Amino acid sequence: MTYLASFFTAPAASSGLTIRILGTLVFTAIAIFALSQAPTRSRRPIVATVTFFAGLFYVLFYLWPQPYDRKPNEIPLNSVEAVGFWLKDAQPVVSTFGNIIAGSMLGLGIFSLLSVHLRKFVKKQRDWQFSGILLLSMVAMAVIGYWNWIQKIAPGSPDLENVANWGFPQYANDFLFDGMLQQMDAAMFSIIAFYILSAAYRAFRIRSIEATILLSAALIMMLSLMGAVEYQTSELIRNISGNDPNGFINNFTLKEIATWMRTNLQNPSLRAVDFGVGIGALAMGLRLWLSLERGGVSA
Amino acid sequence: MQYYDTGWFGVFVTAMLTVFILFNISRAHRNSESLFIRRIPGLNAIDEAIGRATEMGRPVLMVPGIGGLNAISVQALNIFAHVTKTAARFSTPIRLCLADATVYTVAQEIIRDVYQKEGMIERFHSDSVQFVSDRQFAFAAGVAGMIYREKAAATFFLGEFYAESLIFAESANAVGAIQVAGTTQTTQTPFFIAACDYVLIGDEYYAASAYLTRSPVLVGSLIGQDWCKIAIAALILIGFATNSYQSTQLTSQAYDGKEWTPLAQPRHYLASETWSSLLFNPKSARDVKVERPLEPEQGGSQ
Amino acid sequence: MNYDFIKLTVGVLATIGLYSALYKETKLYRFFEHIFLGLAAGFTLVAVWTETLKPMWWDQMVGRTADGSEESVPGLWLFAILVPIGLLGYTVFSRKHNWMSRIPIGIILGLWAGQQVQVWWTRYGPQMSDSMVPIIPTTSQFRVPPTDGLPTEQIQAIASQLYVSQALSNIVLVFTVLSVLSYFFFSFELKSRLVKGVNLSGRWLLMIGFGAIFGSTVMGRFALVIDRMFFIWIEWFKEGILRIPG
Amino acid sequence: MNLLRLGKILQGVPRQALYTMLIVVASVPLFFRVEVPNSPDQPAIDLFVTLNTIPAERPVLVESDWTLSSRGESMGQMEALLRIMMRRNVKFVLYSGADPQAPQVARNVIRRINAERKRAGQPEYKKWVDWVDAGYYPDLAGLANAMATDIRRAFAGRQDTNERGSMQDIFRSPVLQNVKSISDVALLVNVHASGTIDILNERLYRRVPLASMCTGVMGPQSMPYYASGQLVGISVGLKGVYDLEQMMEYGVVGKSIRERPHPKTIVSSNHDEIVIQPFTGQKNYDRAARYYFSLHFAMTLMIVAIIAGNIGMILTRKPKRKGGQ
Repeated sequence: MTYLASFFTAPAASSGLTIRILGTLVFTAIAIFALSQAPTRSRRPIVATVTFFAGLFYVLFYLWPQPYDRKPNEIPLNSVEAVGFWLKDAQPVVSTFGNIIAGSMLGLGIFSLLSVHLRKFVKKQRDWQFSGILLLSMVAMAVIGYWNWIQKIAPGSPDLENVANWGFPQYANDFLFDGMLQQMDAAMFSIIAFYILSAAYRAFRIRSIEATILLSAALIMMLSLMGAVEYQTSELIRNISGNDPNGFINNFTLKEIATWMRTNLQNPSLRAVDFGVGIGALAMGLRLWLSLERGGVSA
Repeated sequence: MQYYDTGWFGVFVTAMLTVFILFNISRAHRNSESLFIRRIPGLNAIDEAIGRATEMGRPVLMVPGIGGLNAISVQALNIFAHVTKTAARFSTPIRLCLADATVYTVAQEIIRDVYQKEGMIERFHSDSVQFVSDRQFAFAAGVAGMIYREKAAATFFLGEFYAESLIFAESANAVGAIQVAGTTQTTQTPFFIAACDYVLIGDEYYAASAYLTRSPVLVGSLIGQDWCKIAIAALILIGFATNSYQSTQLTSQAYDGKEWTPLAQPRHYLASETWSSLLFNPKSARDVKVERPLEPEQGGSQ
Repeated sequence: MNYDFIKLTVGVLATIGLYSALYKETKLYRFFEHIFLGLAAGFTLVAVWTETLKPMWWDQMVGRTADGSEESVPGLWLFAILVPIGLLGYTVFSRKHNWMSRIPIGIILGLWAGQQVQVWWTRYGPQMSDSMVPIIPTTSQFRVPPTDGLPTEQIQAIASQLYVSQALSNIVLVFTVLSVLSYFFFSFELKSRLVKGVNLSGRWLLMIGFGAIFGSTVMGRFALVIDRMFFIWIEWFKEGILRIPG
Repeated sequence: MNLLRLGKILQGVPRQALYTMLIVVASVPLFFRVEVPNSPDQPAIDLFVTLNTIPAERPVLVESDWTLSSRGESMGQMEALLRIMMRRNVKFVLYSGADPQAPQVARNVIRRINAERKRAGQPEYKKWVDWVDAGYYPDLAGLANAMATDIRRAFAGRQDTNERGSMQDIFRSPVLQNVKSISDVALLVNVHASGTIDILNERLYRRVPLASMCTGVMGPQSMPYYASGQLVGISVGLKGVYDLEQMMEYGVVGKSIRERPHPKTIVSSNHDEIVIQPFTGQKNYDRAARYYFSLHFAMTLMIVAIIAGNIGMILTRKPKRKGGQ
């Protein structure tokens, strides 16, 4: 961030930094308190303004002409470039805001989870034992996870990439995470294969024109993906055409058909859908940015 | 950077689309009656589904996808607010399962709001809106389990879905629920089509709230979106007309993405040499050199 | 019984436990489901600090002092404002101040909305220009001649021609894009039979696209279940229990 | 009447029965090794050719965005990618923008391939000297934007253990020392199971050649980028991996080349005068070759099930048929 106004920064581990940070916290606290006293009618405008400025950054970032060939610690030639420099330098910083704020709101989710399962467990409601198991494994994973992490970042700790240096927390973490969590992920993911089978069996009936189209397209794709089938059919066709590379029939190997379908039917149709979706997102983005949706979420 | 990257044309088109949308929104404010929206089958099914759930006295289950907080999940919640309103009137229990804490926050507020407005806040349980997990397949396992145990009678899967879409759809199918689904992820739509009763395809998803609420802003925006799509179609038509013409012409120069070099004998234009292609993929400015003073060393911040 | 084998075995048990839902929702499934949810939540609690807040917020805020190969990095004290803003979200449970939870929400949505404007063209511009294909053949030959063994300039010349077959394909391509696009017009009544026809064909072409996706996705999904079976039968059963190298 | 009963049966196969069949057909073939005949797709050929023709002195960025949940496809992709790069001695940077676990999963694969090289008597691919580990980036969009602006700033502050075992900035490593901007990078390969390639395309298109190695699911979503030239090559799912393994085994030649290194050598219709020799006598066929055989049985089951269901429906169809839904 060479050009980012150095006003916002202070040398690490300096008292100046600590004071500024604490000052900011105090200021924020006061501001929040003041905000909480805001009269009802001014609330919507407040939220709308905040939203607008958050969005404004990226819009400027897109519209403001930015210097192309720019090397570190160069000084802008004029004010236009100065803004461009600033936007570009600020972008990596701003792009983390969303994650940070979302991260600090995660507790809400955990709170919901706890409130549901603690109640079940304490009031011995249906399946309370399972809620107990959930809470238990949650605590275990969290404790082990932090224990392991603290050991990892501790100064002068041995290279924990190397299994030889592992202690209990590493093994426990590896067991819970690699041994169980990841495996359960894989299991749940692969379960989809079974559902795909039953769904296709149930739905792919030549009931209507649409269903028939869907079915035939899917069949062609599947067959073209079965290397053996694809290979045999093209062999067959090559024989029919008498190994003549110009043979017209060569256009009708499974792969040719599949590729043709993909390039001239699948990609374009999906592209068209995506145009619509993209426009929809753009429109919704504008509505949210400018807080146009009354009673909606944005404000 | 951007102008060198996209040329003026990209900025121009984006601006044009923006104007179309905003203009139509303001237009709709003035007269919202005369505006027409075509029927969207999936949405007429919503009330039917809730009605069925009421008869069976079983809950309505809703999932706004596993994406973070963005227009897609907001859109889903707007639709779910409508669903909840109907459900609340029939006093049908609802289950709203969330995979993101920020979306949970919004959902919590919207849904409580709905019950409040309907004057039956006592029917709003803390189980009605719950955060399940922010880990894709843990979420899938949790929601599937809930569908099985609570024997949901109607399920709504609207939002950003990925691989887990089929887990939900088939579990719901196994307990015989009516399913309304819609996603902006084209890669998942086919599975919803295969397993669900009603599916919102593509930006029918974005049209939904306009269709349900008929609020001028949404309807106007929807019309604006149509204008944008027409504009895109027009651009494509123009480009393909000029290309068709130009590809029949001969050129004596070849374009390598930077500059034109003379050819031994003339040939037809390549796709990369047509006007439209040059307009859409402007000359890369890698060879532009700017001389600027250097700032003294020290004190670069982060 | 070494550690790796125990770990493997637990993985297999977990897999079977979750698979049991395929038969019906049993206590076994419920057991593993809740372990799964618990572990996931626990992990999130760890990751939110170690992967998000620490590197993206704390480290940026406090900066870094110089050490050996690394020069120091000053701290961005302004970052101190961010987490309190996030904490405003917790007012959602308060009757009186819940509106304040919309401030962090507004910021997140605002940032997202702004990005839409930023990325629209880079994402869709090339898609548009790629749909602008020529349809007037420049030669009467039907299909592209095979170019095996030809010198480069001849191949170039062939590439610059538009053959009848290509022209036909391109017509299909453009028609597909436009008709599918037309299917998503919401604000017109479809009166003329032509428009109706285009619209309907748009929907059918869409179905071809979806069918094709379904077909090509099947491979991916089956690959995963095959991999699970490999994990159970080869890695665990054959190599783990029978001790036969795969 | 009998036909009617048959039809009812064919239409009403209980889902549990289908599931059991799938388990069987997915498991049994795993115990056999068969080379399935196959002809690689052009996108995969383009990827293979690119990987084999990029200058070995310029590094490759490998963005590994997959975890064990998609290991069935992505692990094969990763293995193939690493084998090709290591055999060509292409230096690479490993990082991830999708999941905190992705780097660890990728490291494990690298460790395994290295062990395999040791067994085959080839030199080990050394960390720091041949590849560096840039770890996980929680905000891919930000990273991609930063890369486009200034790659040294994008990866700033990332350290890795050098050959003397002390931590150093990765830009001091032999891999990255000559990289001043993104244009000094030969290629960015994204091994992904989610939509990360969209983010990369939006921000890095035309700044660095992009290639995708994705799961079958992401295929349709990524393929348009290949069609519109935003990707130099793409390998989709298990078939893609098998294509790569086959090309490693038999090599690839351009369409104007007459003599082939091997009778089964693959011909690329997008290239004229290239010859890519096969990696003869090395471990080319691996995971994909094995899974691909099972895959055929699973697919067959699927197709048979669909056909059976339709036959059943036709058999039980009432004389007066009702229209579509």
